[in-house]
Amino acid sequence: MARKAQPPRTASRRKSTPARAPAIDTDLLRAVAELVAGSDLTEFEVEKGDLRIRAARTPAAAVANVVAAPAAVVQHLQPTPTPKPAATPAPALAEPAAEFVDAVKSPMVGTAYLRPNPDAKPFIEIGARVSVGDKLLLIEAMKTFNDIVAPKSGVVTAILVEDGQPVEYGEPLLVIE
Amino acid sequence: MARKAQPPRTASRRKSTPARAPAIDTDLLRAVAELVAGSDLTEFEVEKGDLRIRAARTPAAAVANVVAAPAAVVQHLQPTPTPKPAATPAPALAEPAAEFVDAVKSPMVGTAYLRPNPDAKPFIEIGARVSVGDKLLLIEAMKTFNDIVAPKSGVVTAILVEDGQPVEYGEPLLVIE
Amino acid sequence: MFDKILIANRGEIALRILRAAKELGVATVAVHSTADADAMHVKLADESVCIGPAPARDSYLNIPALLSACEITGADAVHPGYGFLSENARFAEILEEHNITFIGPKSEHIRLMGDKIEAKATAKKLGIPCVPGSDGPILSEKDALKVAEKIGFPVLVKAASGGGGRGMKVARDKHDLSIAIATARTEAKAAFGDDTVYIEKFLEKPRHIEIQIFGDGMGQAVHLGERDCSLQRRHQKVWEESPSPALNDAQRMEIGEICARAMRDMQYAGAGTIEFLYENGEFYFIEMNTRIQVEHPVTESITGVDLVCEQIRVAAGSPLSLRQKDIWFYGHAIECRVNAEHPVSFRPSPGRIAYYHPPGGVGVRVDSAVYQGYTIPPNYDSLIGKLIVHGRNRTEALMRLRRALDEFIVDGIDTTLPLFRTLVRNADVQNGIYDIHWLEHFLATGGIEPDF
Amino acid sequence: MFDKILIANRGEIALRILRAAKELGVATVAVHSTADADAMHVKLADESVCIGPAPARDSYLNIPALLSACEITGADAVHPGYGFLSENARFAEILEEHNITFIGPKSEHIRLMGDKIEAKATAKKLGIPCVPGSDGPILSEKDALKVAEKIGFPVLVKAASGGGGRGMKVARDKHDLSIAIATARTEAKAAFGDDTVYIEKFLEKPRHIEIQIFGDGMGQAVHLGERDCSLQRRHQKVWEESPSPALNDAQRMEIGEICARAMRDMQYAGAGTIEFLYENGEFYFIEMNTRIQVEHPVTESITGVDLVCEQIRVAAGSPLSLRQKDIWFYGHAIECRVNAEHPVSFRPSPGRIAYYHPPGGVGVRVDSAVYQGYTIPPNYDSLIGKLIVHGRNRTEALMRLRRALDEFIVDGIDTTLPLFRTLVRNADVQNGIYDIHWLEHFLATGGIEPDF
Repeated sequence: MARKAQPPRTASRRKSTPARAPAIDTDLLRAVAELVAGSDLTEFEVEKGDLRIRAARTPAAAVANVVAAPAAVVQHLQPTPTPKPAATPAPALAEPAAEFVDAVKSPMVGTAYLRPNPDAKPFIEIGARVSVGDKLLLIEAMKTFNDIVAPKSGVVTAILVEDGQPVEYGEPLLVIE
Repeated sequence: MARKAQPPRTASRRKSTPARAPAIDTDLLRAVAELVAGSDLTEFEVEKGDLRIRAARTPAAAVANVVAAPAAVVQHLQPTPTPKPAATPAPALAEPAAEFVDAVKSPMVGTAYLRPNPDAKPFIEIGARVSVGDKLLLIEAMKTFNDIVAPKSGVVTAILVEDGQPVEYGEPLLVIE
Repeated sequence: MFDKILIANRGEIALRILRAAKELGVATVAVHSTADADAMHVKLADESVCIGPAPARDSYLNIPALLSACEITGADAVHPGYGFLSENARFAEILEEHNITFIGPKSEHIRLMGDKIEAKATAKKLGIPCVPGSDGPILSEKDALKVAEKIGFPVLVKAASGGGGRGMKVARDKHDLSIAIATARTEAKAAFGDDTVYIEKFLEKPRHIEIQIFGDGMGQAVHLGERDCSLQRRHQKVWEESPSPALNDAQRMEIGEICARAMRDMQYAGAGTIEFLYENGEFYFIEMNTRIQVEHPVTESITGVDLVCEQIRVAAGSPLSLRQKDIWFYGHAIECRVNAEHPVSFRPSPGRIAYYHPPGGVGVRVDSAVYQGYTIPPNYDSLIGKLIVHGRNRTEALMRLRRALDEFIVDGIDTTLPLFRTLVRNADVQNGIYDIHWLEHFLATGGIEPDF
Repeated sequence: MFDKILIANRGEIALRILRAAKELGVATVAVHSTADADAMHVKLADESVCIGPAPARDSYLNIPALLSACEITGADAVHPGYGFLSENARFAEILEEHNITFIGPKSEHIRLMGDKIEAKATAKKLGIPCVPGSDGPILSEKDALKVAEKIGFPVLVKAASGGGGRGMKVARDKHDLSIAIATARTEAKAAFGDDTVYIEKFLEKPRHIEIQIFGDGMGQAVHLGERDCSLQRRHQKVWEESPSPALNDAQRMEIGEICARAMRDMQYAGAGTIEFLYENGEFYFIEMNTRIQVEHPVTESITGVDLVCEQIRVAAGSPLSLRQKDIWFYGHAIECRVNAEHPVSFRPSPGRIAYYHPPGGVGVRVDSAVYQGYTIPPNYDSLIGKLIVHGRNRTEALMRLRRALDEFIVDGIDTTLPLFRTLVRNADVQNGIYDIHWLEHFLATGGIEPDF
């Protein structure tokens, strides 16, 4: 396994999602996506313990100013991995989220919900066209549900959180293009 | 004063000559000489406490494979400087002696003498022509005077130690070209 | 014991708390602002949550965000460290309402000691020696003069809500007094929204000596000796040591026992520090801090007690792990607070640490959350690490400090290391002859070489 | 006190000596081979002298070069560290002839304890418990059998000049015995040029327990408790701790006092270690090391005594700074020897350290001469640092060790950190149930994850 000189190897221990839920480590996902999107790879696979991530893409022709096709990401995750010592080098991927500069970001810490209630349909789906002010999802914080609305009009090209997923401040939620 | 990231700043505290003699720090001299010789500088000056070093050179024309004119080095040194804490950044100059690959080096730790006895003339002087086996200087170690002889024939172009100067193993003594 | 502790702080104290939790086998949650995403404790924690943008009021002081972070991670306890919300009674109460343990004293004690006048009245009632002065707020100038004449000039006019030296004025005679009261009121109103002031005897050349106490909340309490924090710059402690060069064993045990008894009476829970001015053999209560202090490692070094572990244990309902008779004081410890500041101008120096090499070896402890390549953000205080040395006696500790300071390398930014290299070689410091004004006077004479 | 100490060693012990000298205010001379020009102690020393090329026999073992270095620098004392010339009686004598103090015991004591048979005879005479066996060299097979039958099989045939496990053979019965003697003689002849062998009782599952002693050379001597160094690989200590999980206070004080008394009788000077095998409540003398040991920080941690400073003080003619009644043992300390080796294959891994971050915080000491960017030369041993933790009890020390190991980062080379991360989580280690064979058996089962 490649060593990374810095930041300290212990960085690998970071996980931003709580241990009690079999949640998706979105940082890692994003990092893998970025890795593949920014490369010549057509396929990429990471496996560690219970976790396996595979990313694949159709190579775009090498034309200047053409946006690369978004990378498709598949993730399998079993319930909470056993804690490992800090120094265990997990897949070491630095600087996540940098590529989602245009994403709608969470204005608070809380739990994201994609539906008004568990039985209802999601507010939005990928491909949906939204207008400024449209309700996109809810974030629950301190027993209060806060509406997250569209800051611009466009098409939803990616939803980066799952229903019921805990989110940090500044965490990318979805992309409107 | 410029900081150097590594090796630790404390490196500056190293002095290879003993504190009891007002000896010349030849490492420093050489380093300054090298700095100037390998640069576009025509003049360079270092001052720290009692020590002042000034080096100047006549710029050689920029012709490939022409050896730069040797840098002239002047040094003034008062008796032993007061010990300073390790972190005091003295003129920080790395990797001395690397340029004297062809110099005659000391095969042992000891004290170098340029004359057979204090009243005699030196064995050699700059510009002297020497043959293989000619006596160049003496190194006293454990009360024994060891002859240092010329490993090749040529002209002595530099004498890098003073009479009575302590020398380390591998320290350049003089240059025969 | 708790399952998971959320660390509601940043910097070296966040790492300190993380280390204690790890040593107790408790899982940790680091919360951080966007400016602290690369912090060492964030990297080392079991989980981390970004709680807001760089300004502290939107992140480290943001109670709803902290509660949400507890909620999404399932943390069952919060350690507030020092500063930020560590002495916010409301925060402690809100956590309690959410069934999350606040690792600290009862909220009523935080509130009580947070009010300077209430705190002094309580201290007095508990038998802790106080600076003579008005027993409460000064209501009129006449009233003020009566008090001042009784305790004798010079006197100090202080804002009830003040702190950090603001809202404090010295009056040397009757004439000064009315000006001092008016100025203090104006300053206090502007800074704290409260113009209540009171009067105290002014001490000319006191030392700052504080007593570390620890209570179980059920009537057991011990003291862990004193710390001498007289070397201060702008009311900020710079160098702390224990034992104080000014006290003998009898004095130490006497004031210590007074404090411990007071804490027993209060049924105080957790770590606390009772701060005194000390002059001519007398102690004068200043305030009580109801939290862990920056300088706690000094006490840990001479007692062998891990104060942060003890805070966690007591908050989890365990009894104190020690009785007064088991606490001894061995040797001498000194702490230097190394700041990312220019050593002469004290201008903050945030930025990237190009090379970092902490000292090691016998008797040397470094509490620092920085590492090579880390960028110190400009948003918070400038403390980058604490160097703590321990020796068998004060001389050994001083010599050890000197050699450790000479090994310590932090390149790429300015630090106050040259200040400490100067102080450790100063005769007054070596002789322990200093008061709370000494350092300011010394700095005014300009004896620090920035590259030392 | 000395004016200037020349440090005749390299690596972490050279830095350890330098630190002690600095704390005593004594100037230092670092000597080094060409391979060690960038060593940390060379950078930190007041003066440095290159004494020869990389091979140790031409530099660190080169007595004329060391003497010349003393001469040109004016050093008036030499600290030999451990290894190299530290137990070379001739070197001590030569220094004495040149009016340079050897910081160590009298040369006659070095010589006495350097000969295994002489050492054992002396120990016996001084009342130190020894392994039953032949009282001297075995002269014939018949002689050998008589001894073996008296002490009972199994027995161990050992070369008088042996060391590091070479020239040692176990005989489980009469038949084995003659083979063992012949093999040991052949090996010893080849390795040490001396085929003298002797016989001892073979212990099946002993622990390695050693007593740290200190004498003033004039009949005063103290002991500083024991170290349990049973966790060994190929006769190299890997993990050392004090107190031993196997001893109680009465046993500790009894064996300690036996050793201290012996040293008083010998008029031993300086630091020394008396090594024992320990089985079924009995101690059996192995050898005495007449120098500072790698694992001395364990003793420093629980006693608060700086052993290297004490060596220098005593060599300079000062009396011991402590009496037996002033020495107490507080808490528990553990040392891990971190090597630049692959944690599974133990293949040495010299090279450049790309990132280095030592652990910090309460109760953690790191003795290491490496730094980020340093290149470990391939010419010497692979020890790159010692991590020593101290806690109020063994559990606290183990938890602290675990958290410190998890913080320790050495990138760019292989290290044995993963081995220690595994050991600290092992139930036998946690319970203190191990003997000198435990680690070899454990390693044979292949439980180490190289990336742990």
